[in-house]
Amino acid sequence: MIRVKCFASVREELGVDELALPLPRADATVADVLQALQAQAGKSLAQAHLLAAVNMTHVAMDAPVQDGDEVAFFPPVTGGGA
Amino acid sequence: MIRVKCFASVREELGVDELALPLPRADATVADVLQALQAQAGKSLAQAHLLAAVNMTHVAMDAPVQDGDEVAFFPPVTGGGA
Amino acid sequence: MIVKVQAADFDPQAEMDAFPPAAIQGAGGQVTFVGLVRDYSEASDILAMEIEHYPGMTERELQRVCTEAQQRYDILDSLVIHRHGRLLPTDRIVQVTVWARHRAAAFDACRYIIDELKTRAPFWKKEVTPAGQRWVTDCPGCRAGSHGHGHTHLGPAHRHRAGGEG
Amino acid sequence: MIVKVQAADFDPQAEMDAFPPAAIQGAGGQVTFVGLVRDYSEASDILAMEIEHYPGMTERELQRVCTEAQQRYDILDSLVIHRHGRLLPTDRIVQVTVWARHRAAAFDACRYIIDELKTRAPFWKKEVTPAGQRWVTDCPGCRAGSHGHGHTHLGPAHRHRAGGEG
Repeated sequence: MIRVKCFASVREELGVDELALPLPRADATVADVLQALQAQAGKSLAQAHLLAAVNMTHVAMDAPVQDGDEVAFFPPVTGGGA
Repeated sequence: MIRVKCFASVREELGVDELALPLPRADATVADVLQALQAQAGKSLAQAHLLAAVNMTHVAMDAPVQDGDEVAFFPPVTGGGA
Repeated sequence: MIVKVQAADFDPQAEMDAFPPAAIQGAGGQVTFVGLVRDYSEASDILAMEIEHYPGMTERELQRVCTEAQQRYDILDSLVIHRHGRLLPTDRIVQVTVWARHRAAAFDACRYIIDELKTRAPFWKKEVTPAGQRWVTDCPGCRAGSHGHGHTHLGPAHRHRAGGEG
Repeated sequence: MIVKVQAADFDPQAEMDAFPPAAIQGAGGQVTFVGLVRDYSEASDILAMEIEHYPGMTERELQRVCTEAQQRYDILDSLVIHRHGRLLPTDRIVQVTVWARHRAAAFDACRYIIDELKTRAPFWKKEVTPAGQRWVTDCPGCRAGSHGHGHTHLGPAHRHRAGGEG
Protein backbone atom coordinates (compact mmCIF):
# COMPACT_ATOMS: atom_id res chain seq x y z
CA MET A 1 0.00 0.00 0.00
CA ILE A 2 1.00 3.61 -0.47
CA ARG A 3 -0.19 6.61 1.52
CA VAL A 4 -1.53 9.52 -0.56
CA LYS A 5 -1.92 13.05 0.77
CA CYS A 6 -3.56 16.04 -0.89
CA PHE A 7 -3.11 19.67 0.10
CA ALA A 8 -4.75 23.03 -0.49
CA SER A 9 -6.79 23.35 -3.71
CA VAL A 10 -5.98 19.75 -4.70
CA ARG A 11 -7.48 18.49 -1.44
CA GLU A 12 -10.58 20.64 -1.93
CA GLU A 13 -11.06 19.76 -5.57
CA LEU A 14 -10.82 16.00 -5.05
CA GLY A 15 -12.46 16.05 -1.64
CA VAL A 16 -9.57 13.86 -0.45
CA ASP A 17 -7.33 14.69 2.49
CA GLU A 18 -5.44 11.44 2.89
CA LEU A 19 -6.02 7.85 1.79
CA ALA A 20 -4.28 4.50 1.31
CA LEU A 21 -4.06 2.96 -2.16
CA PRO A 22 -2.55 -0.26 -3.44
CA LEU A 23 0.57 0.31 -5.57
CA PRO A 24 -0.96 0.59 -9.11
CA ARG A 25 1.73 -1.71 -10.56
CA ALA A 26 5.25 -2.92 -9.87
CA ASP A 27 7.04 -0.14 -11.80
CA ALA A 28 4.54 2.57 -10.93
CA THR A 29 5.30 6.29 -11.26
CA VAL A 30 3.83 9.33 -9.53
CA ALA A 31 1.62 9.86 -12.61
CA ASP A 32 0.16 6.37 -12.11
CA VAL A 33 -0.63 7.18 -8.49
CA LEU A 34 -2.29 10.42 -9.56
CA GLN A 35 -4.49 8.53 -12.02
CA ALA A 36 -5.46 5.98 -9.33
CA LEU A 37 -6.17 8.82 -6.90
CA GLN A 38 -8.51 10.55 -9.36
CA ALA A 39 -10.28 7.26 -10.13
CA GLN A 40 -10.76 6.65 -6.42
CA ALA A 41 -12.05 10.21 -5.90
CA GLY A 42 -14.31 9.97 -8.93
CA LYS A 43 -13.05 13.35 -10.11
CA SER A 44 -10.39 14.79 -12.43
CA LEU A 45 -8.20 17.66 -11.35
CA ALA A 46 -8.65 20.83 -13.36
CA GLN A 47 -5.46 22.33 -11.85
CA ALA A 48 -3.22 23.97 -14.38
CA HIS A 49 -0.12 23.23 -12.31
CA LEU A 50 0.48 20.40 -9.93
CA LEU A 51 3.45 19.50 -7.73
CA ALA A 52 4.23 16.09 -6.27
CA ALA A 53 6.42 14.79 -3.47
CA VAL A 54 7.49 11.26 -2.58
CA ASN A 55 8.47 10.75 1.04
CA MET A 56 8.51 14.51 1.58
CA THR A 57 10.89 15.27 -1.31
CA HIS A 58 9.84 17.16 -4.44
CA VAL A 59 9.79 14.85 -7.50
CA ALA A 60 8.73 14.94 -11.15
CA MET A 61 5.60 13.11 -12.36
CA ASP A 62 7.68 10.31 -13.87
CA ALA A 63 9.47 9.53 -10.58
CA PRO A 64 9.15 5.91 -9.39
CA VAL A 65 6.92 4.97 -6.45
CA GLN A 66 7.47 1.96 -4.22
CA ASP A 67 5.31 0.08 -1.78
CA GLY A 68 5.18 1.92 1.57
CA ASP A 69 5.90 5.37 0.07
CA GLU A 70 4.07 8.55 1.04
CA VAL A 71 3.00 10.39 -2.12
CA ALA A 72 1.65 13.95 -1.92
CA PHE A 73 -0.05 16.20 -4.50
CA PHE A 74 -0.42 19.94 -4.17
CA PRO A 75 -0.51 23.18 -6.16
CA PRO A 76 2.51 25.50 -6.56
CA VAL A 77 3.49 26.86 -3.18
CA THR A 78 2.73 30.42 -2.07
CA GLY A 79 4.38 30.93 1.31
CA GLY A 80 6.81 33.56 2.47
CA GLY A 81 5.12 36.92 2.08
CA ALA A 82 1.94 38.90 1.75
CA MET B 1 37.55 83.64 7.89
CA ILE B 2 36.91 79.95 7.38
CA ARG B 3 36.35 77.32 10.04
CA VAL B 4 38.58 74.23 9.77
CA LYS B 5 37.84 70.94 11.50
CA CYS B 6 40.00 67.84 11.75
CA PHE B 7 38.84 64.33 12.66
CA ALA B 8 40.28 61.01 13.77
CA SER B 9 43.93 60.38 12.76
CA VAL B 10 44.14 63.77 11.01
CA ARG B 11 43.20 65.52 14.26
CA GLU B 12 45.73 63.49 16.23
CA GLU B 13 48.54 63.90 13.72
CA LEU B 14 48.18 67.68 13.45
CA GLY B 15 47.18 68.20 17.07
CA VAL B 16 44.33 70.36 15.75
CA ASP B 17 40.66 69.82 16.55
CA GLU B 18 39.15 72.99 15.18
CA LEU B 19 40.48 76.43 14.25
CA ALA B 20 39.66 79.58 12.30
CA LEU B 21 41.86 80.61 9.37
CA PRO B 22 41.73 83.57 6.99
CA LEU B 23 40.75 82.55 3.44
CA PRO B 24 44.22 81.88 1.87
CA ARG B 25 43.26 83.82 -1.28
CA ALA B 26 40.21 84.93 -3.25
CA ASP B 27 40.01 81.84 -5.51
CA ALA B 28 41.19 79.41 -2.82
CA THR B 29 40.65 75.66 -3.08
CA VAL B 30 40.47 72.95 -0.42
CA ALA B 31 44.13 72.14 -1.17
CA ASP B 32 45.08 75.73 -0.32
CA VAL B 33 43.25 75.46 2.99
CA LEU B 34 45.04 72.18 3.73
CA GLN B 35 48.38 73.85 3.10
CA ALA B 36 47.47 76.76 5.38
CA LEU B 37 46.28 74.32 8.03
CA GLN B 38 49.56 72.39 7.98
CA ALA B 39 51.56 75.62 8.14
CA GLN B 40 49.52 76.75 11.12
CA ALA B 41 49.97 73.37 12.85
CA GLY B 42 53.67 73.34 12.03
CA LYS B 43 53.33 69.76 10.75
CA SER B 44 52.80 67.90 7.49
CA LEU B 45 50.31 65.09 7.26
CA ALA B 46 51.81 61.69 6.47
CA GLN B 47 48.35 60.27 5.70
CA ALA B 48 48.26 58.20 2.54
CA HIS B 49 44.60 59.03 1.96
CA LEU B 50 42.71 62.12 2.95
CA LEU B 51 39.08 63.14 2.52
CA ALA B 52 37.69 66.66 2.62
CA ALA B 53 34.27 68.21 3.09
CA VAL B 54 33.05 71.76 2.58
CA ASN B 55 29.94 72.71 4.54
CA MET B 56 29.40 69.05 5.41
CA THR B 57 29.47 67.81 1.82
CA HIS B 58 32.23 65.56 0.43
CA VAL B 59 34.38 67.43 -2.10
CA ALA B 60 37.58 66.93 -4.11
CA MET B 61 40.82 68.73 -3.20
CA ASP B 62 40.38 71.21 -6.06
CA ALA B 63 36.93 72.32 -4.90
CA PRO B 64 36.54 76.08 -4.29
CA VAL B 65 36.34 77.52 -0.77
CA GLN B 66 34.60 80.76 0.13
CA ASP B 67 34.70 83.05 3.11
CA GLY B 68 32.51 81.68 5.92
CA ASP B 69 32.79 78.04 4.80
CA GLU B 70 33.37 75.11 7.14
CA VAL B 71 36.17 72.92 5.75
CA ALA B 72 36.88 69.49 7.27
CA PHE B 73 39.74 67.02 6.78
CA PHE B 74 39.62 63.37 7.78
CA PRO B 75 40.85 59.91 6.80
CA PRO B 76 38.73 57.39 4.82
CA VAL B 77 35.70 56.45 6.86
CA THR B 78 35.37 53.11 8.65
CA GLY B 79 31.87 52.96 10.12
CA GLY B 80 29.17 50.41 9.70
CA GLY B 81 30.53 47.13 11.01
CA ALA B 82 33.11 45.32 13.05
CA MET C 1 20.48 26.07 12.20
CA ILE C 2 17.00 26.64 13.59
CA VAL C 3 13.80 26.05 11.61
CA LYS C 4 10.36 26.55 13.14
CA VAL C 5 6.88 26.27 11.64
CA GLN C 6 4.27 27.50 14.07
CA ALA C 7 0.83 29.08 14.39
CA ALA C 8 1.89 31.59 17.04
CA ASP C 9 3.32 35.01 16.30
CA PHE C 10 7.01 35.53 17.08
CA ASP C 11 9.27 38.38 18.17
CA PRO C 12 12.10 38.57 15.60
CA GLN C 13 14.54 40.16 18.02
CA ALA C 14 13.79 37.65 20.79
CA GLU C 15 14.36 34.80 18.32
CA MET C 16 17.74 36.25 17.34
CA ASP C 17 18.73 36.92 20.94
CA ALA C 18 17.90 33.31 21.85
CA PHE C 19 20.12 31.88 19.08
CA PRO C 20 23.05 29.82 20.48
CA PRO C 21 25.92 32.36 20.77
CA ALA C 22 28.60 29.75 20.09
CA ALA C 23 27.18 29.16 16.60
CA ILE C 24 27.49 32.79 15.60
CA GLN C 25 30.69 33.81 17.34
CA GLY C 26 32.71 36.10 15.11
CA ALA C 27 29.63 37.52 13.35
CA GLY C 28 30.17 41.00 11.92
CA GLY C 29 26.77 41.27 10.28
CA GLN C 30 23.27 39.95 10.53
CA VAL C 31 20.63 40.24 7.80
CA THR C 32 16.96 39.64 8.56
CA PHE C 33 14.03 39.43 6.19
CA VAL C 34 10.54 39.66 7.65
CA GLY C 35 7.56 39.00 5.37
CA LEU C 36 4.28 40.66 6.29
CA VAL C 37 0.63 40.27 5.33
CA ARG C 38 0.12 43.34 3.25
CA ASP C 39 -2.41 45.84 4.52
CA TYR C 40 -4.36 46.59 1.36
CA SER C 41 -6.93 48.54 3.37
CA GLU C 42 -9.56 50.21 1.21
CA ALA C 43 -7.90 49.02 -1.99
CA SER C 44 -9.04 45.48 -1.35
CA ASP C 45 -11.51 43.23 0.39
CA ILE C 46 -9.02 40.89 2.05
CA LEU C 47 -9.97 40.32 5.67
CA ALA C 48 -7.43 37.63 6.53
CA MET C 49 -5.03 34.98 5.19
CA GLU C 50 -5.19 31.28 5.93
CA ILE C 51 -1.88 29.46 5.54
CA GLU C 52 -1.88 25.69 5.11
CA HIS C 53 1.29 23.58 5.17
CA TYR C 54 2.52 19.99 4.88
CA PRO C 55 3.67 19.07 8.39
CA GLY C 56 6.96 17.23 8.26
CA MET C 57 7.86 18.08 4.68
CA THR C 58 7.75 21.83 5.29
CA GLU C 59 10.35 21.62 8.07
CA ARG C 60 12.53 19.24 6.05
CA GLU C 61 12.46 21.46 2.97
CA LEU C 62 13.35 24.54 5.02
CA GLN C 63 16.26 22.67 6.58
CA ARG C 64 17.45 21.64 3.11
CA VAL C 65 17.31 25.24 1.92
CA CYS C 66 19.30 26.46 4.96
CA THR C 67 21.88 23.71 4.48
CA GLU C 68 22.32 24.73 0.84
CA ALA C 69 22.75 28.38 1.88
CA GLN C 70 25.47 27.30 4.30
CA GLN C 71 27.24 25.40 1.50
CA ARG C 72 26.96 28.20 -1.05
CA TYR C 73 27.84 31.23 1.08
CA ASP C 74 30.40 31.98 3.78
CA ILE C 75 27.92 32.31 6.62
CA LEU C 76 27.98 31.25 10.25
CA ASP C 77 24.37 30.14 10.75
CA SER C 78 20.72 30.80 9.88
CA LEU C 79 17.25 30.91 11.39
CA VAL C 80 13.86 30.50 9.68
CA ILE C 81 10.42 30.87 11.28
CA HIS C 82 7.22 30.59 9.25
CA ARG C 83 3.68 30.79 10.54
CA HIS C 84 0.61 28.83 9.49
CA GLY C 85 -3.09 29.27 10.26
CA ARG C 86 -5.06 32.52 10.18
CA LEU C 87 -3.15 35.80 9.82
CA LEU C 88 -4.39 39.36 9.66
CA PRO C 89 -3.13 42.34 7.61
CA THR C 90 0.27 43.62 8.88
CA ASP C 91 0.91 40.31 10.70
CA ARG C 92 4.36 38.77 10.38
CA ILE C 93 4.40 35.62 8.20
CA VAL C 94 8.06 34.69 8.00
CA GLN C 95 11.47 35.60 9.40
CA VAL C 96 14.81 34.64 7.86
CA THR C 97 17.98 35.69 9.71
CA VAL C 98 21.53 34.96 8.61
CA TRP C 99 24.75 35.67 10.54
CA ALA C 100 28.09 36.02 8.75
CA ARG C 101 31.54 37.46 9.25
CA HIS C 102 30.96 39.82 6.31
CA ARG C 103 27.76 41.43 5.19
CA ALA C 104 27.83 40.41 1.51
CA ALA C 105 27.49 36.71 2.37
CA ALA C 106 24.74 37.49 4.89
CA PHE C 107 22.72 39.42 2.29
CA ASP C 108 23.23 36.78 -0.41
CA ALA C 109 22.32 33.86 1.86
CA CYS C 110 19.26 35.56 3.34
CA ARG C 111 17.96 36.29 -0.12
CA TYR C 112 18.72 32.76 -1.29
CA ILE C 113 16.77 31.27 1.61
CA ILE C 114 13.64 33.39 1.13
CA ASP C 115 13.72 32.95 -2.67
CA GLU C 116 14.00 29.17 -2.39
CA LEU C 117 11.43 29.05 0.42
CA LYS C 118 8.90 30.74 -1.84
CA THR C 119 9.24 28.16 -4.61
CA ARG C 120 9.90 24.98 -2.59
CA ALA C 121 8.52 25.08 0.96
CA PRO C 122 5.01 23.55 0.99
CA PHE C 123 2.87 26.46 2.21
CA TRP C 124 -0.36 27.59 0.56
CA LYS C 125 -2.21 30.84 1.14
CA LYS C 126 -5.92 31.46 1.00
CA GLU C 127 -7.42 34.93 1.03
CA VAL C 128 -10.47 35.44 3.20
CA THR C 129 -12.89 38.00 1.71
CA PRO C 130 -16.47 38.99 2.60
CA ALA C 131 -17.60 36.86 -0.38
CA GLY C 132 -15.70 33.77 0.74
CA GLN C 133 -12.23 32.31 0.44
CA ARG C 134 -9.92 31.94 -2.55
CA TRP C 135 -6.55 30.26 -2.98
CA VAL C 136 -3.65 32.50 -3.92
CA THR C 137 -2.07 31.25 -7.13
CA ASP C 138 1.32 32.64 -7.82
CA CYS C 139 3.42 30.21 -9.75
CA PRO C 140 7.07 31.35 -9.91
CA GLY C 141 7.77 28.80 -12.64
CA CYS C 142 5.18 30.41 -14.87
CA ARG C 143 6.36 33.87 -14.03
CA ALA C 144 9.93 32.94 -14.95
CA GLY C 145 8.74 31.22 -18.12
CA SER C 146 9.92 27.76 -17.03
CA HIS C 147 8.36 24.91 -15.12
CA GLY C 148 10.62 23.75 -12.34
CA HIS C 149 10.26 21.22 -9.57
CA GLY C 150 8.39 18.73 -11.69
CA HIS C 151 5.08 20.50 -11.76
CA THR C 152 2.90 19.76 -14.71
CA HIS C 153 0.09 21.38 -16.67
CA LEU C 154 -3.21 19.55 -16.33
CA GLY C 155 -5.61 22.21 -17.53
CA PRO C 156 -6.08 25.53 -19.29
CA ALA C 157 -4.37 28.80 -18.44
CA HIS C 158 -4.73 29.77 -14.80
CA ARG C 159 -5.37 33.14 -13.26
CA HIS C 160 -2.40 34.87 -11.63
CA ARG C 161 -2.90 37.20 -8.74
CA ALA C 162 -1.11 40.53 -9.18
CA GLY C 163 1.19 41.87 -6.52
CA GLY C 164 0.84 38.82 -4.38
CA GLU C 165 4.22 38.48 -2.78
CA GLY C 166 6.42 40.23 -0.26
CA MET D 1 12.87 58.39 6.90
CA ILE D 2 14.52 58.20 10.31
CA VAL D 3 18.27 58.70 10.87
CA LYS D 4 19.80 58.57 14.34
CA VAL D 5 23.41 58.83 15.50
CA GLN D 6 23.70 58.05 19.18
CA ALA D 7 25.99 56.69 21.90
CA ALA D 8 23.32 54.50 23.48
CA ASP D 9 22.58 50.94 22.43
CA PHE D 10 19.27 50.34 20.64
CA ASP D 11 16.72 47.55 20.32
CA PRO D 12 16.30 46.90 16.56
CA GLN D 13 12.78 45.51 16.94
CA ALA D 14 11.65 48.38 19.17
CA GLU D 15 12.99 50.86 16.60
CA MET D 16 11.03 49.13 13.83
CA ASP D 17 7.87 48.89 15.92
CA ALA D 18 8.09 52.63 16.68
CA PHE D 19 8.31 53.56 12.98
CA PRO D 20 5.29 55.64 11.80
CA PRO D 21 2.83 53.03 10.46
CA ALA D 22 1.40 55.38 7.84
CA ALA D 23 4.79 55.59 6.12
CA ILE D 24 5.06 51.85 5.66
CA GLN D 25 1.46 50.92 4.96
CA GLY D 26 1.30 48.24 2.28
CA ALA D 27 4.70 46.77 3.18
CA GLY D 28 5.06 43.11 2.22
CA GLY D 29 8.68 42.81 3.30
CA GLN D 30 11.21 44.33 5.63
CA VAL D 31 14.96 43.81 5.39
CA THR D 32 17.24 44.69 8.29
CA PHE D 33 21.02 44.73 8.46
CA VAL D 34 22.65 44.87 11.87
CA GLY D 35 26.42 45.36 12.06
CA LEU D 36 28.19 44.00 15.13
CA VAL D 37 31.58 44.45 16.78
CA ARG D 38 33.20 41.13 15.96
CA ASP D 39 34.13 38.97 18.91
CA TYR D 40 37.66 37.91 17.97
CA SER D 41 38.16 36.39 21.41
CA GLU D 42 41.49 34.61 21.74
CA ALA D 43 42.38 35.26 18.11
CA SER D 44 42.98 38.93 18.85
CA ASP D 45 43.81 41.49 21.49
CA ILE D 46 40.95 43.89 20.78
CA LEU D 47 39.30 44.97 24.02
CA ALA D 48 36.96 47.61 22.64
CA MET D 49 36.17 49.94 19.73
CA GLU D 50 35.97 53.71 19.90
CA ILE D 51 33.84 55.30 17.18
CA GLU D 52 34.30 58.98 16.37
CA HIS D 53 32.00 60.91 14.04
CA TYR D 54 31.45 64.35 12.54
CA PRO D 55 28.32 65.68 14.28
CA GLY D 56 26.05 67.32 11.74
CA MET D 57 27.68 65.95 8.62
CA THR D 58 27.18 62.34 9.64
CA GLU D 59 23.41 62.78 9.97
CA ARG D 60 23.22 64.75 6.72
CA GLU D 61 25.19 62.17 4.77
CA LEU D 62 23.03 59.33 6.10
CA GLN D 63 19.91 61.26 5.09
CA ARG D 64 21.36 61.76 1.61
CA VAL D 65 22.07 58.04 1.29
CA CYS D 66 18.52 57.14 2.37
CA THR D 67 17.04 59.67 -0.05
CA GLU D 68 19.07 58.16 -2.89
CA ALA D 69 17.87 54.67 -1.93
CA GLN D 70 14.29 55.91 -2.09
CA GLN D 71 14.91 57.35 -5.57
CA ARG D 72 16.67 54.24 -6.90
CA TYR D 73 14.46 51.49 -5.52
CA ASP D 74 10.72 50.98 -5.13
CA ILE D 75 10.68 51.14 -1.34
CA LEU D 76 8.29 52.67 1.17
CA ASP D 77 10.72 54.00 3.78
CA SER D 78 13.99 53.42 5.65
CA LEU D 79 15.59 53.69 9.08
CA VAL D 80 19.28 54.03 9.99
CA ILE D 81 20.77 54.04 13.49
CA HIS D 82 24.53 54.22 14.06
CA ARG D 83 26.32 54.36 17.39
CA HIS D 84 29.41 56.31 18.38
CA GLY D 85 31.64 56.16 21.46
CA ARG D 86 33.03 53.04 23.12
CA LEU D 87 31.66 49.65 22.01
CA LEU D 88 32.52 46.15 23.19
CA PRO D 89 32.79 42.88 21.22
CA THR D 90 29.34 41.59 20.07
CA ASP D 91 27.82 45.08 20.57
CA ARG D 92 25.52 46.40 17.85
CA ILE D 93 27.08 49.23 15.80
CA VAL D 94 24.52 49.96 13.11
CA GLN D 95 21.01 49.08 12.02
CA VAL D 96 19.56 49.65 8.55
CA THR D 97 15.92 48.70 7.96
CA VAL D 98 14.01 49.10 4.70
CA TRP D 99 10.30 48.48 4.10
CA ALA D 100 8.96 47.73 0.61
CA ARG D 101 5.98 46.19 -1.11
CA HIS D 102 8.24 43.50 -2.59
CA ARG D 103 11.30 41.93 -1.09
CA ALA D 104 13.71 42.45 -4.00
CA ALA D 105 13.60 46.24 -3.62
CA ALA D 106 13.95 45.94 0.16
CA PHE D 107 17.09 43.78 -0.18
CA ASP D 108 18.62 46.02 -2.84
CA ALA D 109 17.95 49.25 -0.95
CA CYS D 110 19.18 47.91 2.40
CA ARG D 111 22.41 46.81 0.79
CA TYR D 112 22.78 50.11 -1.03
CA ILE D 113 22.40 52.07 2.20
CA ILE D 114 24.95 50.05 4.19
CA ASP D 115 27.42 49.99 1.28
CA GLU D 116 27.20 53.76 0.80
CA LEU D 117 27.28 54.37 4.56
CA LYS D 118 30.58 52.52 4.77
CA THR D 119 32.27 54.69 2.18
CA ARG D 120 30.61 58.07 2.82
CA ALA D 121 29.29 58.51 6.37
CA PRO D 122 31.96 60.20 8.49
CA PHE D 123 32.63 57.60 11.19
CA TRP D 124 36.09 56.42 12.26
CA LYS D 125 36.91 53.38 14.33
CA LYS D 126 39.78 52.93 16.74
CA GLU D 127 40.71 49.57 18.21
CA VAL D 128 41.55 49.52 21.90
CA THR D 129 44.21 46.91 22.72
CA PRO D 130 46.28 46.23 25.86
CA ALA D 131 49.19 47.98 24.12
CA GLY D 132 47.20 51.11 23.29
CA GLN D 133 44.85 52.34 20.60
CA ARG D 134 45.12 52.21 16.82
CA TRP D 135 42.93 53.63 14.05
CA VAL D 136 41.26 51.14 11.76
CA THR D 137 42.24 51.86 8.16
CA ASP D 138 40.06 50.21 5.61
CA CYS D 139 39.85 52.25 2.46
CA PRO D 140 37.16 50.90 0.11
CA GLY D 141 38.49 53.06 -2.70
CA CYS D 142 41.86 51.30 -2.48
CA ARG D 143 40.25 47.90 -2.20
CA ALA D 144 38.21 48.56 -5.33
CA GLY D 145 41.25 49.91 -7.14
CA SER D 146 39.84 53.39 -7.55
CA HIS D 147 39.91 56.55 -5.49
CA GLY D 148 36.43 57.96 -5.12
CA HIS D 149 34.98 60.82 -3.12
CA GLY D 150 37.92 63.10 -3.79
CA HIS D 151 40.39 61.56 -1.42
CA THR D 152 44.00 62.00 -2.30
CA HIS D 153 47.34 60.29 -1.73
CA LEU D 154 49.69 62.29 0.45
CA GLY D 155 52.15 59.63 1.47
CA PRO D 156 53.51 56.15 0.92
CA ALA D 157 51.51 52.93 0.89
CA HIS D 158 49.37 52.50 3.96
CA ARG D 159 48.67 49.41 5.98
CA HIS D 160 45.26 47.78 5.50
CA ARG D 161 43.64 45.85 8.27
CA ALA D 162 42.43 42.42 7.16
CA GLY D 163 38.88 41.28 7.81
CA GLY D 164 37.89 44.60 9.21
CA GLU D 165 34.31 44.95 8.18
CA GLY D 166 30.90 43.44 8.83
